[in-house]
Amino acid sequence: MAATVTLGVIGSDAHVVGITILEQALSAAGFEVHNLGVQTSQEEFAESAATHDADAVLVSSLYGHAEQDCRGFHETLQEAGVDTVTYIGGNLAVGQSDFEETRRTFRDMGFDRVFDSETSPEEAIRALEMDCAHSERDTERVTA
Amino acid sequence: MAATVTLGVIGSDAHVVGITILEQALSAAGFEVHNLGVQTSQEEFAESAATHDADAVLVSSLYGHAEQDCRGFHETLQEAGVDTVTYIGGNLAVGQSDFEETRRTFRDMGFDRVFDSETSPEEAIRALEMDCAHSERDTERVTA
Amino acid sequence: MLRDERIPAEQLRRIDEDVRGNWSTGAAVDFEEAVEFHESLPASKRFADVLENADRPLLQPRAGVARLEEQISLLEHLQNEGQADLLPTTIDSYTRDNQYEKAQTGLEEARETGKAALNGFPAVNHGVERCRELVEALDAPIEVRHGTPDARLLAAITFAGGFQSFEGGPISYNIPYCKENSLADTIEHWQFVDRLAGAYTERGITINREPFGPLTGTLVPPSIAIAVMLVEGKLAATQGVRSLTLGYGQVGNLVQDVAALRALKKLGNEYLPDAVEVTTVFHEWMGGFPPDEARANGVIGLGGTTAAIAQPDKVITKSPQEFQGVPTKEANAAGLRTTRQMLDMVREQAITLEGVDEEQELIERTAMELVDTVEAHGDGDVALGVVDAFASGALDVPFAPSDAAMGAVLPARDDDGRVRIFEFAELDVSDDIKEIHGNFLDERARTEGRKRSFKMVADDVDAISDGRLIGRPNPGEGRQGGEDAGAPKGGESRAD
Amino acid sequence: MLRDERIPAEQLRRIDEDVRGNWSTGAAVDFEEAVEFHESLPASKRFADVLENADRPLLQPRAGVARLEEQISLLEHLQNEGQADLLPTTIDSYTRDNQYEKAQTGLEEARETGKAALNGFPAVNHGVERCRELVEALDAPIEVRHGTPDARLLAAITFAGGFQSFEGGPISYNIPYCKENSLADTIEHWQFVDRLAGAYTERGITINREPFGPLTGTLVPPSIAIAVMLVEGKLAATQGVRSLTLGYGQVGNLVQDVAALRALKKLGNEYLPDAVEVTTVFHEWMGGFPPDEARANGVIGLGGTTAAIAQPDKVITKSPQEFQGVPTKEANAAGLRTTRQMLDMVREQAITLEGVDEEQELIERTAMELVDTVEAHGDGDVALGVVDAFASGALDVPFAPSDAAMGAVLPARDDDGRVRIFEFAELDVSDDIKEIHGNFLDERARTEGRKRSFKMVADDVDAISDGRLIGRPNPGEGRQGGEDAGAPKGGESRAD
Repeated sequence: MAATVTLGVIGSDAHVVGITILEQALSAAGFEVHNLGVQTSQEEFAESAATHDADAVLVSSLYGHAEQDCRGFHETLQEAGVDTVTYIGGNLAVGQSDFEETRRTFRDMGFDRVFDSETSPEEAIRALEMDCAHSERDTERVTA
Repeated sequence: MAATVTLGVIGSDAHVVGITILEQALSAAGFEVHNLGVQTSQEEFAESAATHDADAVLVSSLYGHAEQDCRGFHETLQEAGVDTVTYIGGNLAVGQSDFEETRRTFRDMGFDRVFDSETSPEEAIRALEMDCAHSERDTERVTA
Repeated sequence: MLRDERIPAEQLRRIDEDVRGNWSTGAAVDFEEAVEFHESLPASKRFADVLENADRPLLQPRAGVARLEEQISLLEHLQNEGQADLLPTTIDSYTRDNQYEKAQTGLEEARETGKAALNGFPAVNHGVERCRELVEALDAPIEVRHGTPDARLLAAITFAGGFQSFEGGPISYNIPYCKENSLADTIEHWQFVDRLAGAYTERGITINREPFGPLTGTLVPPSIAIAVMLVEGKLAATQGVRSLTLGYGQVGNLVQDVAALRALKKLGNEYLPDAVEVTTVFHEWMGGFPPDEARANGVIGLGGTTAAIAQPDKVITKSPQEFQGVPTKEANAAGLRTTRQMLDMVREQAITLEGVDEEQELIERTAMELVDTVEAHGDGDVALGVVDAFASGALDVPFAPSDAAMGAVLPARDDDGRVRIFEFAELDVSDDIKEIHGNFLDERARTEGRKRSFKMVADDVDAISDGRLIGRPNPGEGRQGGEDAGAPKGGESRAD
Repeated sequence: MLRDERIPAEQLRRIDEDVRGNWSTGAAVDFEEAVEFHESLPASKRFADVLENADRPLLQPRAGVARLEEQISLLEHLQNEGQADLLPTTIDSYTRDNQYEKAQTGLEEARETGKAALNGFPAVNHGVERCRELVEALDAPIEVRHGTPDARLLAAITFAGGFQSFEGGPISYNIPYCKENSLADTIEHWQFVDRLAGAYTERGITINREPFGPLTGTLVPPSIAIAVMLVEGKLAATQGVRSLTLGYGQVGNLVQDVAALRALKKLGNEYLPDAVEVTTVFHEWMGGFPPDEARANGVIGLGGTTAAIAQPDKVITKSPQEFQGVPTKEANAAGLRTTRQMLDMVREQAITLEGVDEEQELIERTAMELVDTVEAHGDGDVALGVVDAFASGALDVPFAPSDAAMGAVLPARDDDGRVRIFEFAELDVSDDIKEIHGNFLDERARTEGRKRSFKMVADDVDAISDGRLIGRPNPGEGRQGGEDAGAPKGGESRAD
């Protein structure tokens, strides 16, 4: 069974190139992809993930306001009954701050993996394959 | 009668382009030109001017050491019996100092005219035509 | 109902009054009085005349700050130290979203604190009189540059304020700039803008209009960009616009860029009504810049070279600080001077590149197929055709954030670095054109020893900011690292 | 008596001992031990191998300071931050004049005060061991660049010191650099240098030799530069040099520069013995630079474009601070990166310029006529022929300060900006070539509505530093002034 991924650029951010390339890469790698595009609200992420029973939610942000846009993100997912793996990637902070610090911030907010803007689609795919295979196995075990 | 001009780059300076162009311009304007080329000593200027009975001596310097190279220049000319109009032009001081100050310095050293590196050959020719015509008239009057 | 037809006088008046009611400064707009103001301006500020009569490409930067005095001194710097031929006034983001109250707050904050609370000049909030102060303070003509899907009030105020050139259009300021605006709405809004420009034009005040050619700014195939320019030009001409500057964003391949600029000018003249004076504008590289001013100067230099060979009517310059966002005024002027030096050294050389004619032919044929599909989708009506062709993907723009476009077409460079179409999706071009593109991309795939894949697309998007043109899988033949290593990539850029 | 013949072993030894006695550090030179040192160096420091096996143009800056530690850190910066492929060590002026005592004073002063008391690295004073420390400290191969008419001791010490590339030659380091040295003397001195390089080469240590192509650096007609390169190459080959990098300085016209670099490579391969591996080096613009870093970046960008199209084996880069003299290490690295960016964006584009073949044919024909006249003047002996041809003006270099040359030939640009010969003086080329040049210059004169005159020459010398290529009488069609106004012109530049 192909894993299902919900994808989008959060907030008022209109950077579409990265997410387009990611969508192509995920589709080519066999994922079922729901790309919400740019300027996606927290609620839209939650609704799509719930509707399509997503295995992972991938959030992209490139304009530097990710922290603000993601406040309460995991609560919004929970309220919609979504409890998937969550990733975030991009230019997550304004300025050239230390990325390890940025990573901690977003891990503390509940994201399972945090990527910088240098991350290739392949790295994201490898991570998804690991995390989703794992969760699928879990699922299988539970339903077995 | 065509005025005679002695021309050269003083000191250890090897910048030849400006003086080559000046030589061409003076010849085209009808002057008799003796171009001593680069790296010309004070003595060589004096000797040439004396030998050819020059009406003017034009000194060029582009490497910034003109003041040093020209110390005692007019005494050297006098010793050789040369008492012509003298011009100096080029990059006469290292750095972006005020050109009026530089001009005063070289006027005080005895040069009749002082030009910056922006000066066109035409300006030098106009000045020469004025100064040499004048000195020729003087000569005529005296010999009359 | 949406049609490509001229807005009737009565309807124009009604919309105008309506629109001017959206913000207090709208009340000061008086068409007759504005015409008089324009007539009082010297010839040197008549944008269309200056542009259309130039004997060499004119240079124009981008620049906009919140306060009037600041904007004047910024433009003075670009005019005097940058030797810009044409000046810009870039509008802030709040105004682009028609959020005039937020713009007002930002403007007041900027006035109180002196800080940059807005990323551009809020011309609506400044109003007619202060726009005129700006126009009067500078020697060169000034264009309004923005990115506003609904620019009706902005146009009403800036036209009355003395500006004689206005960037944008219903496709080019919708598809690359926003997500949810419908094309039918933006076409109607821009019909008003163009009709207003037409009304001034009929009174002898030519308002130059400039569709935004670079679109998403990221590897847009020239044929797509040109098709959009032609269609937008047509919509504007219908409303009475008589001075159109069609745009094109550099892709970085000399032959393709020269061919595209020629195709743009040729098709513009052929496709648009004879009454329209067509000029072209070349945008220096709109994609991601290297995070290094020295390397950025190389990118700008290539823009200058291209402009010198292609000789567009206008060049929009970039600055060496492009990577970090808004440049200092010094860096902005430096970008102008680097471009000027290159342009003036190369433009008299009469350089002819082999292969331009073939590339131009391919671009023209593809662009006209796309224009034809638009007309077919609208049953001969371009306005209807645009909406429908975009909805179906028959016309599409790569990396388009807008829901009004499929955004499914994908570009990749071929082995010479020319931008080809890797994924046509529903793009309505003939099979032989698809085959040509496919063959070019196969050639590259063979050179690189890999299959054609979206990976090429991803690699190409980052290539120039990484220091090369083509996203080869093994760029590291040479020495790598150095100052750039570890710095963030500049792969994505914001349009305008 | 002077002949183009290999120096016999006995004579070589005698001169060598003699020359090494000129300064104390000469005593430490031991040929056998030096061969061993070279053998110990890794492949990445074998200059000829690295250059001859590169698959793209390699970049090299100019740089030299007095102290060893300073020179190491300067070169490390250019290697790491500038991503230079090949490194330089530029020698100071006192050493160029063989004034080792003055160089010693300068070096000691630099060591004591930390100030820049010398304008380069006094390699003779540093001696063999410290040269080796330098070679060992860097990863890339290093060339000795100087301007020394009598470079025998410098060669003996730097070859023993581990350097495997050495710029200069009897014509190219005499005619543009000094006034009174006789050509017969400099040929004899360089025969020694080349023979020494040959001796290392025979032991498996290839010493790369690089005649200085730009000559006076000011509008040198390509045919003249190429003729000098061929003749110097021939003299070096006779002494056993097997790796020759022939040089050419950018004139700024793309077609002519590409044609000249191709002609240089082709004639080099045809004229020089098969045993010689011929490579080419392209010098970015050696004339006056604009007094403005932004504009200088435009000039550097054009150099990068030219290199990308012509694909020489090596490029010597300029810095944006060229106008003010010696650049900071940061500016030097910036010039490298601007060139690199341009080169890597353009070199895969497979650009073909129309008209290159015709221009190349003209350059080749003229250059070979000049080589033929040299051989004729020497009755088949190139060494004798060089002296005589220069004395008579049959071979001549514009703006040559040396008394050994007539210096009467004058260049001017034609209507496309290509460098033509305005005044042939005694230059021995056939009438039909003179007519071709004359016609091109007449075409320009017609365009400018003035007679051909030396005024064109003067205007052309200043043109690039004034922001254009061709010295038109009315450059001010466009906006002028701004930051450049009032700043001194950079019309004249010093070679190397």
